[in-house]
Amino acid sequence: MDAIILQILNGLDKGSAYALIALGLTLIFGTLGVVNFAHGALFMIGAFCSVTLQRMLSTSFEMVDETQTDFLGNPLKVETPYVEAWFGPEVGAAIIDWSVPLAIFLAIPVMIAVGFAMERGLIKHFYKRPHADQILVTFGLAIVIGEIIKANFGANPISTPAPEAFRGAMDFGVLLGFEPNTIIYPYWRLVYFLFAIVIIASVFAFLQFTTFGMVVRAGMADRETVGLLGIDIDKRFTFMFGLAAAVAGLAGVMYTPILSPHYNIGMDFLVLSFVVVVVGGMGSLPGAVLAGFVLGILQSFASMNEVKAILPGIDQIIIYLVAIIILLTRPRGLMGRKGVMEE
Amino acid sequence: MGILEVKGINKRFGGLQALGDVNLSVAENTVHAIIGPNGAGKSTLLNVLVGKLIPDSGSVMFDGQSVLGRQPYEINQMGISRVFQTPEIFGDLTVIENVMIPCFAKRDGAYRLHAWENTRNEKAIQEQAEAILADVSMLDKRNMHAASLSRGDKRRLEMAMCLVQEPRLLLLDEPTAGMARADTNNTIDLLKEIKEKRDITMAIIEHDMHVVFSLAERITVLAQGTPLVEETPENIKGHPKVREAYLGEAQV
Amino acid sequence: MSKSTISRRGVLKTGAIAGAGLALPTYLRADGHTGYTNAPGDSPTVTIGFNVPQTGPYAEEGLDELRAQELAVEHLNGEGDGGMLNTFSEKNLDGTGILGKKVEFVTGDTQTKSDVARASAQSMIQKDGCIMITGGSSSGVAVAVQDLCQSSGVIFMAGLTHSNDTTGKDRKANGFRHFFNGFMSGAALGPVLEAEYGNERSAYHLTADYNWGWTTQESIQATTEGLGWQTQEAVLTPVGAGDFSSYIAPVLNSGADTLILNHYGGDMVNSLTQAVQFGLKDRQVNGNDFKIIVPLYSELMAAGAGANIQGVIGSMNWNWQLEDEGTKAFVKSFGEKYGFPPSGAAHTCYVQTLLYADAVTRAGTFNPCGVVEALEDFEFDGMGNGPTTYRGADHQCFKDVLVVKGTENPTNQYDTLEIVDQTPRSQVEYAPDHPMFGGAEASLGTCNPGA
Amino acid sequence: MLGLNAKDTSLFIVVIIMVLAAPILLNPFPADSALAQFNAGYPALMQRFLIFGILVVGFNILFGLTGYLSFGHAAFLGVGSFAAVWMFKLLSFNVIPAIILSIVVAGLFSVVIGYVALRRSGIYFSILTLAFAQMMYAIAYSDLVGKFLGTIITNGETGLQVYLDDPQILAGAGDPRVPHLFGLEMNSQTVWSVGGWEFVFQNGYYLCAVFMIIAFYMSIRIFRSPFGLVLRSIKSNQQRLNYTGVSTRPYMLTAFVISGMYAGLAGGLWSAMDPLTGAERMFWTASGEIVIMAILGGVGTLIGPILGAGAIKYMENIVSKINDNILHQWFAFMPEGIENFMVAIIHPFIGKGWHLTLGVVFMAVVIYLPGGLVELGERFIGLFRRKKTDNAPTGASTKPAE
Repeated sequence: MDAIILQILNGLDKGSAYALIALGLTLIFGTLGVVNFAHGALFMIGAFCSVTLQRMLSTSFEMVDETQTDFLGNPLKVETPYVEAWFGPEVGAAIIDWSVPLAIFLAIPVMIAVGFAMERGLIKHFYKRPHADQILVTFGLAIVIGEIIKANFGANPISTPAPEAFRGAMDFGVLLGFEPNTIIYPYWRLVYFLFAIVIIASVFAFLQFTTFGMVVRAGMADRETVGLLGIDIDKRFTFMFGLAAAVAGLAGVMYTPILSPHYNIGMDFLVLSFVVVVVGGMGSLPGAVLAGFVLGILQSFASMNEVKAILPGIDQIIIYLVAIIILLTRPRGLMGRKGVMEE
Repeated sequence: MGILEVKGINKRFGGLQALGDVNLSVAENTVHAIIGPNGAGKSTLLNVLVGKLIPDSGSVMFDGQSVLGRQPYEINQMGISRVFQTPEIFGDLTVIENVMIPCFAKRDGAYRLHAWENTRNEKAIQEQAEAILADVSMLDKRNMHAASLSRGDKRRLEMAMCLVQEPRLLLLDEPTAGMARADTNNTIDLLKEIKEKRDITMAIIEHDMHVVFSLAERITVLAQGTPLVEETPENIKGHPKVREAYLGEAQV
Repeated sequence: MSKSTISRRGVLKTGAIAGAGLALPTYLRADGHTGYTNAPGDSPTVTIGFNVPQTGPYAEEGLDELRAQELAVEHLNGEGDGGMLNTFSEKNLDGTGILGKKVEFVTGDTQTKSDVARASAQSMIQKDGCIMITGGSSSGVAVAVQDLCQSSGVIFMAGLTHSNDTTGKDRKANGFRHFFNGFMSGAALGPVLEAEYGNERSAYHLTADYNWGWTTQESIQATTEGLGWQTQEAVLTPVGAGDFSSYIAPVLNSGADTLILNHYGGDMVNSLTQAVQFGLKDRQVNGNDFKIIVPLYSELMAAGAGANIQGVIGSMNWNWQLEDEGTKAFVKSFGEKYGFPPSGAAHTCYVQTLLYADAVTRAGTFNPCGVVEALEDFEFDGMGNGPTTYRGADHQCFKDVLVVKGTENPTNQYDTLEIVDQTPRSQVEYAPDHPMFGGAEASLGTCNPGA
Repeated sequence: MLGLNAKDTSLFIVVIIMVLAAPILLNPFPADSALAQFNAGYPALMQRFLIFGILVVGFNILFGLTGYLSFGHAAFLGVGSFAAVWMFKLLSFNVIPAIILSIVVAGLFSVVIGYVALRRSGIYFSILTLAFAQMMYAIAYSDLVGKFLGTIITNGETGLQVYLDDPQILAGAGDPRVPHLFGLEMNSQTVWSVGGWEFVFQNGYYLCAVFMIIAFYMSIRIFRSPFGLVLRSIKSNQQRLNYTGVSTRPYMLTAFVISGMYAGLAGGLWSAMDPLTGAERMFWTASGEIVIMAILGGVGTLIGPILGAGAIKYMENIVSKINDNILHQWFAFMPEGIENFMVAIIHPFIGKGWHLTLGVVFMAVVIYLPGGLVELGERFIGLFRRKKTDNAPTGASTKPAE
């Protein structure tokens, strides 16, 4: 029982990342009708916002300390971050320590700007072109973004720890009446899960309760009719692209303590997130979220030793297996509307 | 006994009765129009005839064989061709290639792995295709890209693609929808010409009364999913039931 | 052609050679008359190939290997301070290249993909005329390139490759490995684990699901079971899984008190980071403090995992903090040239290049069969690992193995690992026909000089 | 000739000449000149030009004609390679049974996968093929089937290779220990030296050349056949085709299987040239590379796939080797400041940065040049011709032929 609860928790956490990426992907597909293979790259840009902020905050000046020597026997150059010099060592260290959550404030403007630039500069020329062309050009873009990241940050994973306060794990089992120490769950993963819920809820609330959101939803349902009403739907859709980019980016920012970012995580997440979108149903926002969590949990269960004992290697292929089964038996996905993308 | 016999077709979508007990008989070598106001079930009926929809009950017999449960390509192979509301052609291919494909389909059936022959060496098919293009006066455009044709020419091309298969029944789904008057008249002339040149049965689903009365020999009026009357055009014009249910309402 | 602005010099040269070519005789040659592949003949230079990952997940390691290899070439050609040439027990290399021929090199990118690595090595052999290939940062690539060098008739001096298979069931006469292997890791860790953690432990393995992971787990498991430890469970994890939480969570209540991560590179960084997040390091099980072990460490992984490696034990081939003369000389040349200490991957590639040069010199020929003979059962010292033997039976180097631990209180950014112990060579030796190394069937074959 | 019209015949002859004379054409620079690094005429690379050429020519029959974008085509390449190496292990190093089996096995796999994946179209088809390929990759990479059966099938990440103790039941005592065609060793070669030039003629390359020529000829035949016409009409308007009496699915499946068998042939040849095969050539990015090759060369054209495969493999093997030292040599004639500036500008795009070049070029092609290199060539020729006609005072009709 405790093992199952643990795996559900793990699945929810993995699922939050999938759901956030798939949510953005679906927003883009639903509003703009564009299949964005560069969405994983947006997640990665978000993750590297964390790295960038961490580096910015750690920017240091050098002082030669004659009393110590470096590895070659020369006097040691001691590096002191500017923030520690300005705010005192303790406050400065705390600021650096909190660089991942702080990176949210960097990521939001950066991601919206990236989203705008992508939509205005590239995607808008592809609205009328076939889905295959959209896949191809965004696939090319994903390669380019990955390479730029690599040129600047190298190929190695970069350690971006969570703030000290969240580094431990909590005894989740006690809350449910288990023995102490049976269900341990890292604080940061709980933070991530709650963060994902907040973001998902905000996106839905935004679409549900603002006029802007209503227009966008109407546009998703029937673009032409809304266009006939004299509403400039294009401008709003550009903004939606920025929003989708920001959602993916925030998912990336907060995921860095769980997964040290490197230049290829965009591609790693890309295939997965597409599977999630397809399983959820192309163009269905609740479907994307549901499928994200369902696949996360399924993947966690498939990794259990008891399951792997019966079907070795099932954890490696479960996602694809589910995608194939869903596509064949229910092509519109869990919650997709009939007819979308069925061609 | 008509070539197409529709008996007791019912089709529901959720709570909506789209077709209710539809009976229809299309006699060979006639032009039979099916008219009715919007939402009368015309498109649903057409989709049943071409195999896209399966009715809840009833039967559709074409020349003594049931078409229900068959794929569109099988129904075509039985001898039913279809013209769409907006012309459906192969935009990326040339005009002559557009017409050759139905020729191959007619000759080779639904599938044949003829991957080794050269299309250019298929003289018989070429001649057939050229002949039909000449019939619709498009021979001079034979090497044009189909996508670059005018809308009227696209319609002609689509007709040619259907006619070249020498179908025993040609289904036309609002062939003049959205057309300017001049184009509509051209289409009517084209259809008349076709009718004069060959023995063919046509079933036209149409909104435009001008087209219907110019072409049809028999007319079935559909309202709320049920056939109201079936008559000759002359009798339809003055028919009180039709006036009440359809013409009066539509102010035509 | 004459309008080309790419390189005037090149054009001039091309023109001159083209002119000369008209006067030269034309001849056809089938291979088989030169004695061996890419024989340098009377050319004043000899070319070797540095085939390392420059893109892909191990690019950083590859680039560090490349730095060390370039340094080795400098030293062979008599530039720089000579590095380990001064501490090497053999004194045949005098800075005049190899056998009087200046050493030139070409580089290639393996992308850590066997197919690409083989394509790159083929280009080095067929196009650039390389006589030896060295480098690489994964066992799959090492096995693939070694096989290629065997069939092409050149020498392969493996870079970082830790799988038993490289000198086990996939051993080849033309291939040599200086780096240690999974079995040696296990054997070296044994005494330290016993001393630090006792004999009553229960281990839980997470193993990357590919050949290196399998052989490493097998080796470590044999060692720990030899100590009396139980093996609670051994779970295979997909390579590049990213989130290992669903594999780590079951460890919590499995009753195991030791987690062994048979992961490398990004997988290790992620699984270790996540294991620490799950509080494993702070746990108490069966009255023991929970411990994590990483069989194979590298400096770059240590940097990626940050503070999470503190106190975590693992093994290494070599570390720049060693105190012997060879290490000091190498760290000095490397550090002065590049500004930071070399990694273990860099060290093994540097040493391999020098060892090759020395073997050629002793053999008096570049002929691979001569080199193989010179390297087999060759004993040397002064290369940072103490007295070392290249065993003739499987072309594996035998030397002391380092056991290291993540530094608890790092003093600078390179101070990530500290040396716990140096397990003597006698402890890590095994028979060439050991079952983990392909058993009796494993065979080097015969050396292939190619053409 | 051979059932081709004049235009296709001349294209075919050009391809034959290019393929047969490649060892000379691709080595335009003398072996010890500064430009020799741009030579691509060494056997390993030329083999790959042809192997990937065959692969992409086959992929083009699927994607180019029908428009169905498979993102998992590399799986068939991998399956073919594994089949061939197994033939080497079990029978002998003779390449003929190996290549035959790799075509057959890849064909069987594509029948099964195609049958399932073709139940959907558009992006769903792409995702289905991607999912299948990734599953096959995972199975091969960790040798899940082998583990299940308690034996070795793919030998995991290290790759499958031939060992001295493999059965090789058909191998004679005197047979070469490398892949051979009835005793003719694939890797033996003849070097022709003319002045500073060295041209290498290798047996293996010419085996690939024969298959390339056959594969290309078959591709022309398919393109020009009624079957090819139907495939093109699937891309154009599947609905119309259905109502024209054509059952699209068997046509699609045939195209899928043909293109899978091309991939199997490529895989078999690859193993015949280089008898060690691993799972990584099945990874989805490898499939993406096939797509890139097809697009770059000109999708739906006859010659495009060969050009695309050649361009990518050239970049991968030649451009990736240009490093900063070489750049400095090129710009050595400039003042030092400008030299360093030029090197700094070009640096990110060459050597280890060649993937960036690839991404940028690929995007540019998708955006500006949907017809790829073939379209570029046509435009170039068109430009040339128009200038000519503009100059011509008679002003003959400039209306294009089609």
